[in-house]
Amino acid sequence: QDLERHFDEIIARDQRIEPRDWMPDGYRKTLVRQIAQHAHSEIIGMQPEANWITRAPSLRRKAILLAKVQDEAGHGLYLYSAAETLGADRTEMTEKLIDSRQKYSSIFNYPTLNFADVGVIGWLVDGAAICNQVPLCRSSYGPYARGMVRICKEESFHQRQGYELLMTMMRGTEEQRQMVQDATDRWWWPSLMMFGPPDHDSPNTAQSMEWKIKRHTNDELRQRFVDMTVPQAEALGVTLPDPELAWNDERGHYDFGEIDWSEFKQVISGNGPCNAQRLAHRRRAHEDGAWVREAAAAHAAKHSHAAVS
Amino acid sequence: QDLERHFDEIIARDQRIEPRDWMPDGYRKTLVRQIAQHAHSEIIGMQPEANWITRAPSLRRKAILLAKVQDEAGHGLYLYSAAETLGADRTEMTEKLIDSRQKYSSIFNYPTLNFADVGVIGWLVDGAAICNQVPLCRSSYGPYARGMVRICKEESFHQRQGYELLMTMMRGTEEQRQMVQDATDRWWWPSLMMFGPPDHDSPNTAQSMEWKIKRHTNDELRQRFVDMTVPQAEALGVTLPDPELAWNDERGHYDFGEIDWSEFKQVISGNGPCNAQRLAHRRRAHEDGAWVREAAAAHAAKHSHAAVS
Amino acid sequence: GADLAAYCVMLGDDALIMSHRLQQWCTWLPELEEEVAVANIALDLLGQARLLLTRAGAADGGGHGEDYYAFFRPEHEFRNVRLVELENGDFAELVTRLLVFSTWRLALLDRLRVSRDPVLAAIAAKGVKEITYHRDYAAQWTVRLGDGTDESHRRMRAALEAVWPYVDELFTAHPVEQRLAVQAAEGNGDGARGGDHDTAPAVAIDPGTLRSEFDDVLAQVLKAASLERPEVAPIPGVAGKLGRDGVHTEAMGYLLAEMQSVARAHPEGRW
Amino acid sequence: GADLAAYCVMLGDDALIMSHRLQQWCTWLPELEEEVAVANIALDLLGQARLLLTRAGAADGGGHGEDYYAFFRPEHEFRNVRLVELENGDFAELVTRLLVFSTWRLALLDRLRVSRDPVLAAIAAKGVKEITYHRDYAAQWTVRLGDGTDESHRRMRAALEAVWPYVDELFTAHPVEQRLAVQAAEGNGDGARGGDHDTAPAVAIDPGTLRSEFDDVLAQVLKAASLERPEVAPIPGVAGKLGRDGVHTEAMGYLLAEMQSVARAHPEGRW
Repeated sequence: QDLERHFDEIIARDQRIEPRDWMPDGYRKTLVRQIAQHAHSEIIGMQPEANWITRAPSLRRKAILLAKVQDEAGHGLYLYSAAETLGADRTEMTEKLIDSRQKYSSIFNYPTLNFADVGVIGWLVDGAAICNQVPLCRSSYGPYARGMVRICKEESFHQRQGYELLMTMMRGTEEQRQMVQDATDRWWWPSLMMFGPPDHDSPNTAQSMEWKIKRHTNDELRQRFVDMTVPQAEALGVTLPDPELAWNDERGHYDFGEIDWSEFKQVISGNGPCNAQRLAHRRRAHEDGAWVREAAAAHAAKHSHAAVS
Repeated sequence: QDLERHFDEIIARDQRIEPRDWMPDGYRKTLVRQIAQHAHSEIIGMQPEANWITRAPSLRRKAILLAKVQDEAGHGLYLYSAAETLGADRTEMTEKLIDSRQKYSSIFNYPTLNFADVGVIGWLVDGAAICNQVPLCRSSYGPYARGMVRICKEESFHQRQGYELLMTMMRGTEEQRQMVQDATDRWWWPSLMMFGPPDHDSPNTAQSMEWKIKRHTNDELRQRFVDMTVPQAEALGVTLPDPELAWNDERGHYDFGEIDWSEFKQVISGNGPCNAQRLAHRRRAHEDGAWVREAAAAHAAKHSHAAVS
Repeated sequence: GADLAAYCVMLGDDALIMSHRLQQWCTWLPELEEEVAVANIALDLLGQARLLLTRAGAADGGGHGEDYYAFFRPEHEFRNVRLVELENGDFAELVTRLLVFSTWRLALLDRLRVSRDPVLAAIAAKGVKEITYHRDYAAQWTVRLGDGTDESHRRMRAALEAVWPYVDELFTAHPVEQRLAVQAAEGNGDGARGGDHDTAPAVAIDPGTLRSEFDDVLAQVLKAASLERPEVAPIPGVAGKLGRDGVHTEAMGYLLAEMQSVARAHPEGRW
Repeated sequence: GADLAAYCVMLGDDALIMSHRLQQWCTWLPELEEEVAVANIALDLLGQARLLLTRAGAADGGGHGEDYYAFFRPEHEFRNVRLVELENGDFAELVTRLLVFSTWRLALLDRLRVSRDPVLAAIAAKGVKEITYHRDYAAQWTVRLGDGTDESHRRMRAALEAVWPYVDELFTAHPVEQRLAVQAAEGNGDGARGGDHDTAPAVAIDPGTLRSEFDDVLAQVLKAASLERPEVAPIPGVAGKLGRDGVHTEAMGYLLAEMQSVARAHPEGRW
């Protein structure tokens, strides 16, 4: 109870919980789940973008894209490490991912169908991720909060690069402008779904906010994203695929149309356009690599024996 | 000895030996080896051409090419059947092929590097094959001779189609003309090597001619091919890559330069540009298909049991 | 008009892309007999694609030939169902996909033989003979593999699970199909409700009407093969858009990059 | 001049195509650490390719930028060695190919740091640091896998047998390389035979001079990995023509079709 009071005080004072500190089981479990999901999202999120590395139409864009996908692998590593400070095991988390026992962000269950998707993912998907993640830099759990600082910095960079690609394409040919519009049409609604279900349908939000794992509700963050994005779309010259999108002077926010929550639930529950493909890909990569990991372990074991003897 | 005299008489009278007839062991072995090699050549020969089916630049050419490769599979089937009339077994022959215990025509150990290769293979490689094979229609072994009649007919058709493709390409862009010339440069000398070593270096020719398995020497056939092809190259507008090529009024034939027999020997002995690739491809296809063949056999066995009981 | 052209493109693209996936099997099949048979099926489908895309060009009036459609369209203008573009798997996957595809297409072409468009009707009549053979070929192998070894049975089950999520899309009518499927009745029904006119043929078929025939055939074949229809959810499109809308899978871009590479490198070329 | 441009294209294409094959590994590697490392190597090589192709464009004087070289040349104008274009195998093949490639390229770039072309010298100096890391990475994995499990040892042996036939080509000088490697001595040697002038640097390196260093490094690494140098014959070119002459393997056409597909679909595009 002393421990629990100490924990509560740290939270109340907006200080950080560190790995060695006592924490309630629920806090630990919630965090492990959240960080693991976040790590998985980085790893699965590599796939839709990596899909275009070999076909990037300029060497500069190829380098930018490759570096971005590499950063995502780095973020995954970071986040798995942060989860490990809470007692989770990377191999186990990977197995939970490929057995569908842990989730990843649903946004990556949509296909990338033209090169503008790379830019739109940077603009909208990374943009939404940043809205979600900036508050996490003040998460009460130290390793996660520090990881998020670095991750957010890199994601802002990716977002600007994505937007810049789209700007460039909009100054190109008519076909290129159509590619940007087409990609925007496909990614807009799924991006809004990235903030999760509406508040009235989000049971875990209250506890997470109390623990200061989460700082804003889903709907607050979603509104922030819409308000930020609409002027960017105008500057770009694309139309967001929502006829109800309009500035509301009274609210001081943009109104927007109803999200198709049935689609959201389908994708979350495994029936999106690419769920099966993404998991099969990750599973196959993991299985194909088993002999390599075994060999590395065997070599390390021999080596440490040799060092001891 | 009666049997042997009977056999010799049939050969002398230019009649056909049939599967049920007695024949000397050497005759049988020589024929099996030759027919198996011929069958293997059809099968391996599918690879360099199939390499361009999915990339053929017009649907008409795609259909022509696909039909041609299909014909080659058909020829392979035919020839394996002819070998089976001599007691050989198709599975065994396939295993001998992928274990490098039986050969196939060396010409297929060169890569196909642009779409004009498809035309040049038709023109030169099929052209040379026809020169080699037309006399085989009079082979003393009946099933082989009859098979060759059909095969030669189809190959002439392929040769005309190849030549027609080249003619069309030569009327196209400058780049297309360069493709045709480039392909001609690469395939000319290997085509001349298709007739085998020079007569003074071809130990089996005498016996094969005596048995009327073979009707002309390698050098005779090679000269016939050169004489036939030079005017075709002129009509096409390509240069054959041999500065010594010139009409010899005295001989009534074209003279041509020295073939690089060291290259020939290298390719024959397994060290051509694609030997390893072609065999690995065939081996993998055979191994990948093992479970299918086993399943078909198991199903057939169940089915025949059911019919009996 | 434009609808007829779009419809011919849909059926033509189905055949073209399915043929491409079969072409890729060439030299990789388990037996020479299969090399001959699969090449034959690929050739038949390629032939259907050529006739349909040529018809599309004529109906469209834009003067485009078959090669324009195959080699110079971007991905989002391809209107094939997603089933045909999926990456190749093992031989069980080939057999399963071919069984599904040819059962569906046979039901479709069979009804199109009386299409009000006489060219389409003729193409369908020719196609029915071909696809009947394709379906028999696939059905025979389904039975052999389903009722072969444990290994082949396991592979057939996996193949069914991989292919089945793309089956529902085959029976989802695109607005073009819907319009062409009813237009005859409307066009002819004007005041004339007599027996003959009621059965006047339409240009196209609503694929939804083919489902029960498809289900019956599949049930029969799967039963003979000791296989079961898998319980898997259909794979949705993106915001409801499917292959017929030009929204494909990530496999499609690579397929087209390969198929179009030579033609596009030489846009002025003659072949 | 033209020779310098051609030489930069050769070294640039080696890096570009090797990078492409490593890019294809992205999302398929056995561990996240390897995802980061291999992407890093692919990025380094891509960077080298960009500098070299840009230098080629400047030396050539034709006004071509790096993207022209990558996306708008036909296959026979690519001058990379065939080693880098081969289709990817398993992770052992990646490690083996990278070990061979980086050992060779490190020896090359190390000497090119004093190239008479100052741009090339600067590119080489930067590259040496990068490739040193690549070689270490590959060597470490060679040892781990060679001296890991029976399975990994077997795979490393198979990989060595697959890669080794393309090693000789790395040390075969193309006429352009020969000319640029001696030109300095000739250019400066005119009447002046003093110590300084004899060691005046050339623009290029005759790759034949790198063989013994390569053999030494490989011998050392393979020994530590309990592996042996395989006894396999080199794979010849066509009529003596190799990758440096623009004569490639059948894998190259597919690689370029994919790499160039988007750029060529939008020749007027801005990216």
